[in-house]
Amino acid sequence: MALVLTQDEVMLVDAAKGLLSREAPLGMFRALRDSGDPLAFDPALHRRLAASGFVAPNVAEADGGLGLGASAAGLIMEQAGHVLAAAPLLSAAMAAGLIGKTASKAQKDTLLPSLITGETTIAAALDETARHEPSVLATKATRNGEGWLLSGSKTAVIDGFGASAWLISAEFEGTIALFLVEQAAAGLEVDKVDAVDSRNYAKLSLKGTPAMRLGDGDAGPAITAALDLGRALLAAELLGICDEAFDRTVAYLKERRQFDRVIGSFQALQHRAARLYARLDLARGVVLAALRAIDADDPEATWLASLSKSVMTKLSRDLLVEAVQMHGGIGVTDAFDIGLFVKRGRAAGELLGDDYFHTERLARDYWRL
Amino acid sequence: MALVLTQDEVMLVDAAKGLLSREAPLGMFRALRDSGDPLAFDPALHRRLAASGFVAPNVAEADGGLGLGASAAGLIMEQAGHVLAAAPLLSAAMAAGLIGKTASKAQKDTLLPSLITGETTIAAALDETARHEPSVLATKATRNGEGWLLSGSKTAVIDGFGASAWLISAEFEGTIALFLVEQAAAGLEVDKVDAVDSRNYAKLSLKGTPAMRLGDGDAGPAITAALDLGRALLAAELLGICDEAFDRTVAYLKERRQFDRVIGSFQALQHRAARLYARLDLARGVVLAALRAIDADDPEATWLASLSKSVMTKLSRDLLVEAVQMHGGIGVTDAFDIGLFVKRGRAAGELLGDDYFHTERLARDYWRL
Amino acid sequence: MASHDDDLSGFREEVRQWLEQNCPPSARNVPQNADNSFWGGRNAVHGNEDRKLWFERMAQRGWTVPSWPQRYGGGGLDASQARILAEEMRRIDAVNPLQSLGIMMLGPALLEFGSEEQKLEHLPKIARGEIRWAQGYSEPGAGSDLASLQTRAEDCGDHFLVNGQKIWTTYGHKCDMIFTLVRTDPQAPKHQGISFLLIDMADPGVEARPIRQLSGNENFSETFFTDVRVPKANLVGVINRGWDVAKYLLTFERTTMGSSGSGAQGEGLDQAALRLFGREGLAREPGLRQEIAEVLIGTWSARIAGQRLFDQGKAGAISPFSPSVLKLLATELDTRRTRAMMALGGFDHLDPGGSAAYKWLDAPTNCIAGGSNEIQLNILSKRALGLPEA
Amino acid sequence: MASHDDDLSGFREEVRQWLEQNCPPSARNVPQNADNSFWGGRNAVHGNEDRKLWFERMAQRGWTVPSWPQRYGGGGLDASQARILAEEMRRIDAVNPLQSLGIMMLGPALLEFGSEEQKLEHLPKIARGEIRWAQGYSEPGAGSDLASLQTRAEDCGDHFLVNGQKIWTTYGHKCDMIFTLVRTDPQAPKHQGISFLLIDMADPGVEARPIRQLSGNENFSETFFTDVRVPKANLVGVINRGWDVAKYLLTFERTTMGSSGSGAQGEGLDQAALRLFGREGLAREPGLRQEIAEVLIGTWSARIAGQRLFDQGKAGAISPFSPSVLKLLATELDTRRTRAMMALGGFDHLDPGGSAAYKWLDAPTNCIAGGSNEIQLNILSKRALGLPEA
Repeated sequence: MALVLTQDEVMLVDAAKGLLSREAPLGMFRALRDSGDPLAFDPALHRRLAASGFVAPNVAEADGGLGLGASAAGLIMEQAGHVLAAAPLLSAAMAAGLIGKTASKAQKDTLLPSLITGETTIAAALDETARHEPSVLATKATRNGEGWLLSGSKTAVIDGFGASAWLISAEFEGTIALFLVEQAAAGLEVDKVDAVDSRNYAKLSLKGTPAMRLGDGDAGPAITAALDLGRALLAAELLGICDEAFDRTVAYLKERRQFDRVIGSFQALQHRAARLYARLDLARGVVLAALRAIDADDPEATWLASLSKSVMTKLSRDLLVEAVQMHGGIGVTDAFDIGLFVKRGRAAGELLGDDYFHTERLARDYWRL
Repeated sequence: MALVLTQDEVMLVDAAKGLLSREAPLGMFRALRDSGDPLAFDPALHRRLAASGFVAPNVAEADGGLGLGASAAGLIMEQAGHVLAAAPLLSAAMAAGLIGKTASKAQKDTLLPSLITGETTIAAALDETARHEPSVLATKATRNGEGWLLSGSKTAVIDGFGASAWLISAEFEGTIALFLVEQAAAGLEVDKVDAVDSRNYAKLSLKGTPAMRLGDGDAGPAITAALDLGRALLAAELLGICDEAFDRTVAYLKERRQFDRVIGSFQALQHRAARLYARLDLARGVVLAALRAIDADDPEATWLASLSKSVMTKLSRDLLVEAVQMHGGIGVTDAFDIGLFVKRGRAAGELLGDDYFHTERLARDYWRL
Repeated sequence: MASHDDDLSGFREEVRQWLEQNCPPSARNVPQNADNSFWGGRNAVHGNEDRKLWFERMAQRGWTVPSWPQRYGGGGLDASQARILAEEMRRIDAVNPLQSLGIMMLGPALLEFGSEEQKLEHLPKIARGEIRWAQGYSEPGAGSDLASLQTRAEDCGDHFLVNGQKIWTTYGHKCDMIFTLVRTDPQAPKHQGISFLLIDMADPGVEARPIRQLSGNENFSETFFTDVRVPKANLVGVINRGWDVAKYLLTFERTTMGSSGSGAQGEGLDQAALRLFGREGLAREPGLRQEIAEVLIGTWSARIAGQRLFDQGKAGAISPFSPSVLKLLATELDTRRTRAMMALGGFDHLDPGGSAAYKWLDAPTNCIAGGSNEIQLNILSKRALGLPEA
Repeated sequence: MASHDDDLSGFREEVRQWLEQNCPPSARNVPQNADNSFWGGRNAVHGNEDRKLWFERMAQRGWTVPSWPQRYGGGGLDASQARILAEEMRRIDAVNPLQSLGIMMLGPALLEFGSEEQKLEHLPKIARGEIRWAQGYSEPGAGSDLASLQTRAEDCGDHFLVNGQKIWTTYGHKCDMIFTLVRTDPQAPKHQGISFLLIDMADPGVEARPIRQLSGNENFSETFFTDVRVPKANLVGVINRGWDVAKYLLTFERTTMGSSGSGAQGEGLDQAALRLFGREGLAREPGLRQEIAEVLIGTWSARIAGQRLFDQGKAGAISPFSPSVLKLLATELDTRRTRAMMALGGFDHLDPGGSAAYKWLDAPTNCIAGGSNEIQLNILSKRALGLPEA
């Protein structure tokens, strides 16, 4: 598909922007953060987003969803990035992807409807190392009559605290399988993890925890696809974060006066801002290309997902440092909003692999190392 | 020793600067290049430099030299960098180091006096790979009665074309040994290699070539020391090249007018120039520290040599690109001198290992990988 | 939609067959660089007879300039068709039949600003490779500040009398005619006294002297005008409004420079890394390997940007700042790519006759030409971001 | 030479013995950071009894300020002796007995610009940790453009009446007195109407409100002055010539910031890489490994620069631009180092209570404080390079 937005997509973006700016302005996130709410998101907001079709829009029409794919999910994430909306959108889209690709019809019918309405939240628990490295999989599944038992631990579980259920990767008799663990499951310990971006993360500990297996084949490809979806969505969110931080910075450059001039008239700052503009412009195409490729089941999708995550992680790191620097002293105060973007940008860059990880993934894949 | 120049060193620098600017102004190098002279340096200039004590000043006093060490050799190289003086100073200093550390008294007495006077030139032939990697040593030595025969090949031999003799590393019965091969030796083929910097380089091919062994022990440490000396001296030359290219660029910024202003009044260019100034200032200390450490037989010398080569290669690459860019169109013409610095800078950066090589060498050494 | 797509697939089939039959083997798999290109002109030199035939067949169909109107010697193709032709040519690695600044630069300017007479006079000659055009913009004192140019065209009734000097005239010493910016009103504010004039380089008083670059190449000339008489008919657009034409053309030039960098010609850095290092060697030098990987990431990103620009073009949604963005990033990336290629080959790549050194020495030129990258940054900060003058 | 060296080695021996006997174990191997430091002041808090004893013993010898004259409470050491003391303290990892802006900033200013009365009044109290000093420079509208400050001190005969607001007062809410720049002549050109004034923060009308930073720390305050009466004796240097004092002090601040970054406090990036990755892991992520190696190269280079600065100082050959160079490079390097440390720990280092996140969030502050890095670049381009104003 073309690397421009369709009419439908433009309308979707407008709708998302409108709803988010009304229902989830930046101040809401700050208030949520300051409240110390352990859930770190507002379930009511999540349901309102769901009511507009913004939660897991990638569920296939055949499975009762909107079938709008990764592109729609990404465009919504991008808008969420602008206001730092704290809602479990990423986990919902990843769960939708995992369930869609692995689950039986009956399982889909049980899980997807309430996911789409925002009544339930399902978190993917795939990581076991502090630095993202999905090839590490020590969690094991064993048969237990008709069911399964899981043992192991997971970290960096996005939206994982207080979730209704978790999708957990585990090794079963030499293949990678995917399991669903419910909230009340025995032997399950869920620990909330604090992070600089004040979002919802958990670590899981599983000790003979009863689980339901999704589907029955090798879940490896579905997990890779879900990770790639998550990466492209995080890239889209980072794009929104960077756009917003950049726009705020340019506005500040036009307003702040020093040496009897607005500081935006200083050419050294102008050229630095112009470079960021150019890199943002390039990155915008990369993110859209990744989303499009996922929707087209393009074999290059996995490669483009890494490219988008690599490019956006690096750009966000550089851009957000510049945003702080150009704001000067005010930029490093907690009271000023730019720091909230810096913190979320760092975390979103880290999750599911940073630029170092993805550059290396691209290099290994490209050179078949 | 302190990281400031001594009174004697200040006088040495002044003398070198004076002689070089009189006897080897930049135009001389250009004329030499345009003449296509295969030797690529002027033996008469080399002997004049020698007459002032500028050739191999690192030969020990006990061996009939000035005993001024790497520091003096480096300060002279730095001044040579300013005018791109094409003289076999680097090879002479490296040969002096190798001979000084390995040769017998008799060998020293034969080789060093004419090296110091510039009557002979002796080139170190240590590299066998296009990208510097001294651990690769395929050249082999075998006994031949009282003497030795060498077989193998060498590349990137600095000042190697038309040299009086070559110092050649070879493996002999499991140890690394150093040999001297004379100009007329049988089975020796010396090919001149053209390079962008129009300096003197050769490739050697050895097929049962008679050679004299220097000393009789393991020459490995002496070779590493000579490479480190060469690296620090190249770093010093790069410092001179960068200083000169930078000064010319700053002068051009003050002179060239566009948009009714001298372009040096544009803040974007000012800040870029200021960054280069800062990096040059830092690098100056690093280069001097490496030279001082070599002279002090400091165990950190090898490490500081790599640091200086890494820092200067990277800085020269960035600085020389900026020098061209700030000169605009005139900067990319062959008729304008800045390009001569660009070409020599590239070659000097490449020789004996670039920043990638040395960063990796530092990392492996530091982390004991 | 479907029926247009059907048309297109029919068109593709037709193009494919025609190319199979008409593109001779020796016009395929030719490294596409300036030296191998056919540039046309009064002293045209063809690579060989087959390539001459290939050029003539393509010119016959108007496919040297596929999207120009047929009445001006073009192929009359729409954007989708032109793209298919380009794709099919790339598929069989057919050499570009005709390369020229006439096609890339002057043609678009005449189509936008020229009179019907001028179009009929000049465009077919460009399409048929009869005239090789040079571009005369920069002057020794007018580089980044192009509008400060001083070459003067004096109104002498039926002709202009031109005096002055241009520099950085691409292949000026090999060209037949030159489109220039000249000052026609020295009193007016500097952007408002400039006109766009076509000058025959065979006319008395025109002299082009080649400039030798760092790479040893002579891709540019200095061009001197001494009392050159230029017919009034050679004025393109409105007198004293030549800056409008120049701005339009500079955008074209940027787009071209922005896209040429993204697909490196010849062996890519990626392949060279494998050839020179091997798979194991890539692990031995992590720093250089990372640099190469980052250059590849830049290259892929730039390719996507090219695709996006094409899609935006089809959708009529091109940002006016894309040319500056692409020119800036692509030329810098190219510099970085050629540097990495130099490092990869170590001592061997210092060879001044080799392609690595050649490309490395030529790369900085594009960061300066076509409006220096500082000018692009000025454009972006002033126009895209609205940041104020000092 | 030899006899001076002998003296020094005797001094070193003496220092070593004294430290062995007088530095209690719990004053050793203490991570040297702001929280662990003893800052003195009217509400001084010691880490523990041993460290209190250590401070008192050092203050007794004047070694809280080893190179100040003894008559002002200092140790009277020359540069070589002071360096030996510092080396010996480092050898046994002794904690700094007293940290303060009085030592780092005000002391040098008073030694240079203060009257004998002012020196005798204030320096001993600094040396003995009795008064904790704050620095009041920046204002909300006067950051990079410091000289545009608006806090006003009106001459009221025997005292000044001060009104205005300062911001970025380091630990202002924990300090006893503040040295400030105030405007004493609103009519004069902006650099010429500023004076350097000492104000007691316990005086009526002074209020300091802490500012919360990104890291959650409160290292700074806003400081408000409302009709504060300040004795004339508290004016340092000449009235309306306070800018000279400010410039002198800013240079000190830069040097301090330039050297503090080069020796990272706590576990180094290099060690963390080994601990978190292991030797094998370093090969698995070449990009991050290369970044760490480059940061290490920067760190080593900065350390050498510190050594060089010291040697230049001894030789009386310090470049006036070194403070700007070091401030610029060290603070940027610090930002880069903390970013690499964040990446190294991945998800675990996102912990807002951990030292990695804390340092990462604090690092940008130093690129802005002490004259933003843009101001340093201006200084270098204008003064070191002589590039002209626009």
